[in-house]
Amino acid sequence: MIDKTVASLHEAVSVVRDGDCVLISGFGESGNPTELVHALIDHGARDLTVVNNNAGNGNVGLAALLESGNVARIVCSFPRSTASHVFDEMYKAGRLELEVVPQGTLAERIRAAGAGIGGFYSRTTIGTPLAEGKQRRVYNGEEFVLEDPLHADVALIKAELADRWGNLTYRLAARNFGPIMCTAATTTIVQARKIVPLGDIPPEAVVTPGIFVDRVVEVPNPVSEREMIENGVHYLGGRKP
Amino acid sequence: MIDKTVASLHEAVSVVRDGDCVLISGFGESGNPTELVHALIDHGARDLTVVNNNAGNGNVGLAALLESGNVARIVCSFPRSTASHVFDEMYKAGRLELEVVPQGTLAERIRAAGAGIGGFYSRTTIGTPLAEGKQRRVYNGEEFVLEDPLHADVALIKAELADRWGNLTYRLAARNFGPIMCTAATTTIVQARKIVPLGDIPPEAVVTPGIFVDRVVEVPNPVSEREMIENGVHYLGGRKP
Amino acid sequence: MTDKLTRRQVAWRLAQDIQDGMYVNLGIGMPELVANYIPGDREIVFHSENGILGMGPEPRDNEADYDLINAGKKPVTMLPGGSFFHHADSFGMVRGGHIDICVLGAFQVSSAGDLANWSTGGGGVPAVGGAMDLAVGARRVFVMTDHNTKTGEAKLVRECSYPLTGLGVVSTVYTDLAVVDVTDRGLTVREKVDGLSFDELQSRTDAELLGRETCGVLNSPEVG
Amino acid sequence: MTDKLTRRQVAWRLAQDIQDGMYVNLGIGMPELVANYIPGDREIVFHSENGILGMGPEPRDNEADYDLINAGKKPVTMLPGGSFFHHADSFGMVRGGHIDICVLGAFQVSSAGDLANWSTGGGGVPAVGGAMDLAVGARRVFVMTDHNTKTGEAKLVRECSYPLTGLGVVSTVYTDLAVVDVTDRGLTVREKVDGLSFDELQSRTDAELLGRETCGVLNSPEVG
Repeated sequence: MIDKTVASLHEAVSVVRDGDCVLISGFGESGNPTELVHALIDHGARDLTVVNNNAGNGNVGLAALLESGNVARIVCSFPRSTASHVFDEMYKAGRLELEVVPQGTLAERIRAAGAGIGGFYSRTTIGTPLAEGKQRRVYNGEEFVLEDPLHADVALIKAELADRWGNLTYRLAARNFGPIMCTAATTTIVQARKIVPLGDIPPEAVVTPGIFVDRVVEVPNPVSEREMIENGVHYLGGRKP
Repeated sequence: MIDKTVASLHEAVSVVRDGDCVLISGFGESGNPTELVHALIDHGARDLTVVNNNAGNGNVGLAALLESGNVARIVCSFPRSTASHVFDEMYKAGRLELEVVPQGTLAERIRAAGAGIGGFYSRTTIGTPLAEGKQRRVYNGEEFVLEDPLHADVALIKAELADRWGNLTYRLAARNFGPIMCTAATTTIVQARKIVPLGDIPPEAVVTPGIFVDRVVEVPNPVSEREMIENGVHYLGGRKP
Repeated sequence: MTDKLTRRQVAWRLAQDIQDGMYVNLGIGMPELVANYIPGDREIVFHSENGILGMGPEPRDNEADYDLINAGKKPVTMLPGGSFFHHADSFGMVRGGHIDICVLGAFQVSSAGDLANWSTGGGGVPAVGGAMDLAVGARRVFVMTDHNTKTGEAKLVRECSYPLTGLGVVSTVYTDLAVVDVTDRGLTVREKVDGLSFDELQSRTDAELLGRETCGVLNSPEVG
Repeated sequence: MTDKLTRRQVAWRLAQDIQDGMYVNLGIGMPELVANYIPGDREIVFHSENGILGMGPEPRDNEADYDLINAGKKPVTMLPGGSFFHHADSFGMVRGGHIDICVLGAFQVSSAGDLANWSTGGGGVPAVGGAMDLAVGARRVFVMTDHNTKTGEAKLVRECSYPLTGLGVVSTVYTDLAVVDVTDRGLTVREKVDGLSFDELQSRTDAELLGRETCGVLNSPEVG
């Protein structure tokens, strides 16, 4: 029998190892797997590469993961924000390697990894400093640059509904990076607001088929990073339970 | 106001011109826009390139379009079937040019065209005659071949529900090539079983966003090619109304 | 000193050039104002690159849902006919040429339509977001900007000195002084504010301006 | 003459090697038989490349729905937990290495695991379908085939003479005479039918066979 549900956040992230590349879903406040990220801090794997559209806010979630010192490198499209002080300080202090990738290229590189594509050509970055050193192709009179797939060891994903096969739906625009990140990691770990019986999600409504998912943990009332930041929460990490 | 609905099949396909490349959705019996294909025969545009997974069955739909003599070239993955006699005879007589593309490569080339990708690398065909002449890339120790996007002038698509913005859903596995073909054509023409009021399709349930769709015609009771073939129907084409 | 347009007036003027039925992406910040001034008889579908088509107006305060935000991470609403999709599909729309108009801000626009809007090239944290994708992907890129920087420097320049976002991508620039089209011959003034001479406009501009004989008056009503 | 297995017995034997929880694609034709012989305590998710995960058994005649067909274009049913997706996503699953096992037929399999199953190289209409995608994409390719052609020619060969479907892609071959693993050293017999000597099996095989000392008995019950 297939049962991808696990009982605890701790168990869910226990597979993460030192040196892993970790995809983290979310855009702004929507779709961040904050509980999984906090569990990863507690788990303590070090020397991580993390991939997210941004670089964290306040001192919670991804920002807290950076602050834990367990991240060596971050790949993102837009690390700056009004509350990205953790990233800003670490980057300026040279304690964090940064790879800036245009948002669409980032998404397509993740999708390519999941779909067995060994590179693709995009017009994005042509004429810009970010195209330097990239292989070119002219097709149909237009110039393109070669981009590599972005494979990961682990993906941490926030979803709305899940079932024991790992089928997922997402809430509103919280879908963002979730479906593609699920496909691109060796182990995909999901926190879902609700785990429903198999068959409750109609086959037409499944957004991420369970084939891309390895572990699902139910987090019925996920925290709001925005509210935590407003309330001055500083996640320092707990101990392994 | 946006209203992509058109009143007749004839009006829907009137945009097709001689020499166009036409994507036709469907796989086996599911998802074939048979009424649109018949309207295209009546419309009479010549020297077409058609793209479909297969090459038609019996003397209806795509097979009838081939038989009309209006197709110069077909791109597909599997032209052979027990009822592909129209294709078989024309191909053997040298009256039809054939490009055989592996099914996954065909799908990905269509998707690439819609997504602004100027080529991608795939391991599919490595070591086979279909890789001959293709540019290579070694990535991560594995060999890949370069595949081009497959752009089209027109796509003929069968959907289940549509609204006036062109948002679409598909029925069961009839989804197959529909969503990607909608993205890859200059003009996407859809026959939907039912046109519903705007807002009836929940935003999470939209499979093809209307941005990819240009014309929608309602065909409430689409024919079954299988039943037509069983009944010996031979579509010879009518006149323009 | 000639009256410049307010930012809201620039947004109003730009909005008049968005035709009924278009798919439009509004960049973060000043471009977001454009949504307020679409003529009432036009139905526009707004795209947000995080995965939304059919965005409606801001929600009332107590109805904000932070799973429904735009690219600027502000709460929005959905219109009937809207849809959600993932990031790869969303940027497929962008790169694939399905977005009719993208409105972006700019540090500099060159005579050839080159756009620089993501970095002033100094130190600091590099951050690009979706600007480069939108710049190459949208069928037309409208730039909305002050004509000059706060310190008086020209933003319409012969060559961009800042790192580029995209090469030859800009169609039209809407400033507080003029509407300027990027044409094969260079920057052509379509409209300028009343009372501003062509020479004065040129003096505020580094790039050579064309259209001295043909340009009209840039009218924009008082808008709130 | 030793008793060969029936096709159903080969399907049964292969089915025993599919582990609980695996994602499996069954090729068109003979491989489809495998679904009937999965041990009852194993939950397998069947993939069909036209865009289905979670296929169930054939429908009863009056319940066939031709919008719900498998890659062989035959009506199927859906199990709870199934899902639909488009062709690019479906082959993304395939190429991306998400399918645990694909079962294919073959004209020839070489000592190196090369597979030829789409063309005998003569005239006729070329047709490839999804075989090349499945061959390179599935984590393991199981081949299900008669050991010899109807005219007695070997299908396990030193080098394929027919055009290849994939290079070094086959993991294991299940024939009516033997189960043969493709290993770094070559084709290694894991099991052969009772009463068939290793020499007899080798004489029916073009490729050199290994495993003379270690191979076991290929048992498959009478199955209907």
